[in-house]
Amino acid sequence: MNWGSPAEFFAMGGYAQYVWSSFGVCAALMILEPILVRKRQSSILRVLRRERQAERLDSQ
Amino acid sequence: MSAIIAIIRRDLLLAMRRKSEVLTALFFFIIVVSLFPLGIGPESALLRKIAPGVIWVAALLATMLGLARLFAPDHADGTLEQMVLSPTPLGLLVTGKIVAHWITTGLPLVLLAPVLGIQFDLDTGALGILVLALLLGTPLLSLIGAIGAALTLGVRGGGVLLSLLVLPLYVPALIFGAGAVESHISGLGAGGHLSLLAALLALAVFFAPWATTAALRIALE
Amino acid sequence: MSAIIAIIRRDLLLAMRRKSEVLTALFFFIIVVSLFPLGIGPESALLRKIAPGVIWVAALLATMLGLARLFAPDHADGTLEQMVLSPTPLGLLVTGKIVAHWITTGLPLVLLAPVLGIQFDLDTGALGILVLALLLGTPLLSLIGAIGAALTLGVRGGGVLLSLLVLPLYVPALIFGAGAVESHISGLGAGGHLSLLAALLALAVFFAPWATTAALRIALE
Amino acid sequence: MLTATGLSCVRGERRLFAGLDLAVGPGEWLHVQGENGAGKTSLLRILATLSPPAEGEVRWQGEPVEVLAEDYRRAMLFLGHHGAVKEELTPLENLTLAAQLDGFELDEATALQALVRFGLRGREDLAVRFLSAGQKRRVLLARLAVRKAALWILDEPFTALDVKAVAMLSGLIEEHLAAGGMAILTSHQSMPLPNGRVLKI
Amino acid sequence: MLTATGLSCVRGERRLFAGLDLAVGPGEWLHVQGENGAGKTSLLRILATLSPPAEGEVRWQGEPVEVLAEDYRRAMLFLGHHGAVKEELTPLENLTLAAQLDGFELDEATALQALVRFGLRGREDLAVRFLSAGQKRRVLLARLAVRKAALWILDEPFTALDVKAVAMLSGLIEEHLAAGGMAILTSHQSMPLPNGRVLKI
Amino acid sequence: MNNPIIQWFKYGSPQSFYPLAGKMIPWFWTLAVAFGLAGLWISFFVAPTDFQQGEGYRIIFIHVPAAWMSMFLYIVMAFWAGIGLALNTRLSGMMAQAIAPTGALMAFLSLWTGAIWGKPMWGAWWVWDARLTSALILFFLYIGFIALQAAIDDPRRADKAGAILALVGVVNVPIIYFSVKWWNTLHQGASVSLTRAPSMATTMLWGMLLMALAFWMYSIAVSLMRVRAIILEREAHTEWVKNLPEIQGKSS
Ligand code: HEM
Ligand SMILES: Nc1ncnc2c1ncn2[C@@H]1O[C@H](COP(=O)(O)OP(=O)(O)OP(=O)(O)O)[C@@H](O)[C@H]1O
Ligand SMILES: Nc1ncnc2c1ncn2[C@@H]1O[C@H](COP(=O)(O)OP(=O)(O)OP(=O)(O)O)[C@@H](O)[C@H]1O
Ligand SMILES: [Mg+2]
Ligand SMILES: [Mg+2]
Repeated sequence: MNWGSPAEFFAMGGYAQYVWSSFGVCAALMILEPILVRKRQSSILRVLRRERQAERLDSQ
Repeated sequence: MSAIIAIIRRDLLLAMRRKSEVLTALFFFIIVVSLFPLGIGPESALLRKIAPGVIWVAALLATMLGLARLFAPDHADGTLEQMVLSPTPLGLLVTGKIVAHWITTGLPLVLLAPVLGIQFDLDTGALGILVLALLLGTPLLSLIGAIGAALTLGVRGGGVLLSLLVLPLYVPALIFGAGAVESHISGLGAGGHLSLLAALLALAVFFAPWATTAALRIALE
Repeated sequence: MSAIIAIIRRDLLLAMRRKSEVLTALFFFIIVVSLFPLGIGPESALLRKIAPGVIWVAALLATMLGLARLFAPDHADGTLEQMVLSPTPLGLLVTGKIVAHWITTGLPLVLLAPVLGIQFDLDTGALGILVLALLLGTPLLSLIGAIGAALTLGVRGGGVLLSLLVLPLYVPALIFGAGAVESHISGLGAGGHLSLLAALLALAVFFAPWATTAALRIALE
Repeated sequence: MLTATGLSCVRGERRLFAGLDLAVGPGEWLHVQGENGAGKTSLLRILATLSPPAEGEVRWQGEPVEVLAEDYRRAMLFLGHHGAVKEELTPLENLTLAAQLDGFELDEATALQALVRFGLRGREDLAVRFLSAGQKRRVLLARLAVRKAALWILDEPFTALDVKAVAMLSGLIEEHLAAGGMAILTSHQSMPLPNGRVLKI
Repeated sequence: MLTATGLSCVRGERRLFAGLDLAVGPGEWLHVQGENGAGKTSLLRILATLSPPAEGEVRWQGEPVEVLAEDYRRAMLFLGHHGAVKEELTPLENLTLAAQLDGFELDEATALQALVRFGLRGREDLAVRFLSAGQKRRVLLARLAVRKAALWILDEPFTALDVKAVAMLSGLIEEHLAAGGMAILTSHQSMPLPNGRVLKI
Repeated sequence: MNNPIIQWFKYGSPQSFYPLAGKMIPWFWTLAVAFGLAGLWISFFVAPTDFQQGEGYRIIFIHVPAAWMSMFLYIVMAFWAGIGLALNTRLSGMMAQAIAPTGALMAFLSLWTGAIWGKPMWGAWWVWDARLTSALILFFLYIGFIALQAAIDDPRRADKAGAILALVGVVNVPIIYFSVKWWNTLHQGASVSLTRAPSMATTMLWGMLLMALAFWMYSIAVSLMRVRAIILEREAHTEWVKNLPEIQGKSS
């Protein structure tokens, strides 16, 4: 174990801004990407469901 | 006034439709800037020295490439004829189109320039001056470019002729723009260069839309 | 074979008719090269150092500007359809068009380069290498560029998208081309760079017409 | 009332027509006829102030059109060989934007109605690029239904249209004339409309 | 003999036609009819191998056209909505170069004769850019007179032509059919030619 | 048509792949998270401080996996594109299209983390080093591919044009890589050179490998999710899509 305390951990031996901005951006983008893909999926699903409903209403 | 806004909205809508056009102008800027180190070599002292010049030349070329499409599509499909025939004064419509052109090509360049400056190892102060100079310079490029675009409209080989006409006119913007950053780096202060740039911009704002309108009328005759 | 010659003759005839197009590509080359001293400043030691890089980047941009018009006019007026339908294999016609493109844009650049090199104070040996490198490099640029031109045919925002696709592929040509002159100047000899350039050219001669033809067929589908 | 006196038109070394007089009053229309290359398009462009005549004068309500400028342009609608439609935009957007350029707001309902009238139902939201030759033409013509103008100048409006569309356009022109409008058309086919006069070039 | 079986065409999400069969033999011609946007141009492009059908097959003399490739292209001449003429070149140059692309040499006398036949006397050396809409079209059609092909596929060949030119083109097609040629045309007007069949889409 | 390989690809039709991908996605997510947590634990708590670079070197644990993935994904993308072009299968084009944005993301991450690492190590955000330059060009190639496909409306045409570009790119990536390397090493006096990490301790190697696995699983999971969305968009009007349970409204 390299770290004496959480503060020391977050300080990263003086390299905090570099280490955390790399890891931070990496994590942010890797969380953002699946969310965006999900949104794309659900929006197309929504359109398809609406069309389906309209079709049903039409045929009634 | 509402006609100006309508035409800006229309051009932005068209730009959104052809999203790739705006984005690729940006990437063109990035790529051209990145090509120079490849041609010249990786020594960072040398690169820092040529950085402002390279970024300005690239901005100039990126603006210029988009110019050909400022009036040409409207000309080709007859919309321009309809604009001339429209009751709204042509000058207003033209101003709107120039503003839209700046928003879609000039502004993104300004926002991106600092990133490229970092690649050439410029410091924060120099980056600030670079952005300021581009903020004054890119509208100037759009305004001057519009005259050239109108003059070469429907002319054979228009695209390249356009650059021939416009590039010499861009020289003052280039000299003062790149000069501002250089003289800041060499400790002389950028004030003089920037105010000259601002004066040129003011001149162009009054003069360019008029000249463009006249040129368009000639092109359509 | 006679079809290749016919299409080269046709494209040269068209180029003669639109004389301004060929000339302005040349002037574009000259102007871009001349902009640099304006953007960077007049120190001749610095200029000599960046000369090969700047000339090559300018050659690259000048070639690229003409690319958009390699297939687009033929596409717009339906001639390309007729070419696909012609009994002559499309690959031959495409090769002919690429050759014509090189004759009208690449060759003039090669001939003009020494003059510009003198402006940057290069010596005779370096000028010779510069011309040799361009002689090998410009056909490569035309060949690679043709692929990009075919891929972006009829696509929205084609012109700038084209440069986005093509410029990264131009990087090896740029590096070896500018590198040849630089390593000659620094006394290392240009042989290695030049033979790599020749190898790339040989590769492209076999590969590019095929890829271009495939892309054209897709564009017309 | 549009009148033109002593018009002549020169292209290159060739004089296409000379000493041409014409007049169109409310409710009347003029059918400009002539062989290919006779100068019909050239004449229409002169009347629309898109190019100046070599000699002669065009007057609108008695005033020269150069003097009237905007007032004449507001009263006139010119549709030429060219599409004047944006291939990237949908028919609906094309129509709305054309209206804005002409200085008026077009609400969506009216625009939709005009498009449906021109048989473009189901294509309102498809980029014009995908439309067939005749459908492109219909998008252009839909402007006739939404913009008010006293004088219509139409260059071969029936090109590429099918039989139904031709009938519909004729109907539209007839309405326009009945409401006191004027029209100047070219077409290589004969048109069964009332109050027409033929001008042979 | 051109035969097509079970052709269908899909554009975007829309099925334009399906299960379409057609056959054209020597001396026969087919008039493809349909509303604007019905899919006539799309069908002609499929028959000319410019785009592949979604389903079905096109055969020439019993062989699939993809297999024949060049042999089919040599036997076929397609003229579409587009000009396929270079605006910068003169009619004469356009004609000669088109011939070279098709792989044969055209001597000047024959080319001139074809142009004169299409009423372009005096315009041989004027850049096409300056010609009127109908004259441009005539330059394109002059190819029909110089290139031998067994099958003509013409998309709205009569657009922009005046009465005289229409008669002349009809005459040309009639000659072609009489000599055992085949033709597939679209047009919104009716055409008085013998041996015709109508295909409604 | 009786070729067994073609049969196999026909079986891999969008219709049968869509539910299959749906089932696989949770597994890959689980694996990605598991490897990721293990990798992060090693990178922050097990791996020792580097005696030269201090704690700053820990960026390596995302930098190198991102760089590897950016190159690997390009090859995978080109592979699918080439299959699509050769065998004319619908799914392959969609796969290529689904991989591209993730590949671009990885290329961006390697650039970003590398640039940030460069500041403390070399004193500059960016130097024109061979590896950096070719990574940048790879990023441009991704962007070009995405832009080209976005600019073409007809999806089938977009697939084919993209495939040609990807294949041309695959031929060029090694050429570009070596040319840049040559350019850089032939040139005397690059003021900074990449300080090679000292021979890596085994723990560091383990950390990197675990992180690389995590990135790999992540890429697969996201690409599968995206390909599902693309399938729905492109096949929106086919019967099988209309009959999907999630559209029939049974599941929602
Ligand atoms: C923007 C800057 C950077 C970029 C684009 C970049 C790109 C890359 C690429 C593409 C690789 C994989 C190469 C391969 O496996 O052959 C890599 C690996 C690596 N990079 Fe970077 N890098 C950057 C900055 C840095 C910095 C600043 C350091 C350390 C001081 C560094 C250290 C490493 C190490 C240790 C490896 C793995 C070594 C190996 O696999 O041989 N990188 N980088
Ligand atoms: N520079 C020039 N030199 C000689 N003749 C010219 C020149 N420019 C145009 N022309 C001629 O002027 C005429 C232009 O005619 P215009 O386009 O007005 O014809 P149109 O009546 O509309 O014909 P169409 O029915 O074919 O549309 C053509 O005959 C053309 O050949
Ligand atoms: N992406 C798309 N989505 C939906 N419909 C499309 C798409 N692309 C084309 N279409 C439709 O396909 C049809 C194309 O028809 P085509 O050009 O073959 O018509 P045509 O019969 O030649 O008509 P015209 O008489 O007007 O020339 C049009 O109805 C058009 O709206
Ligand atoms: Mg006309
Ligand atoms: Mg049609």
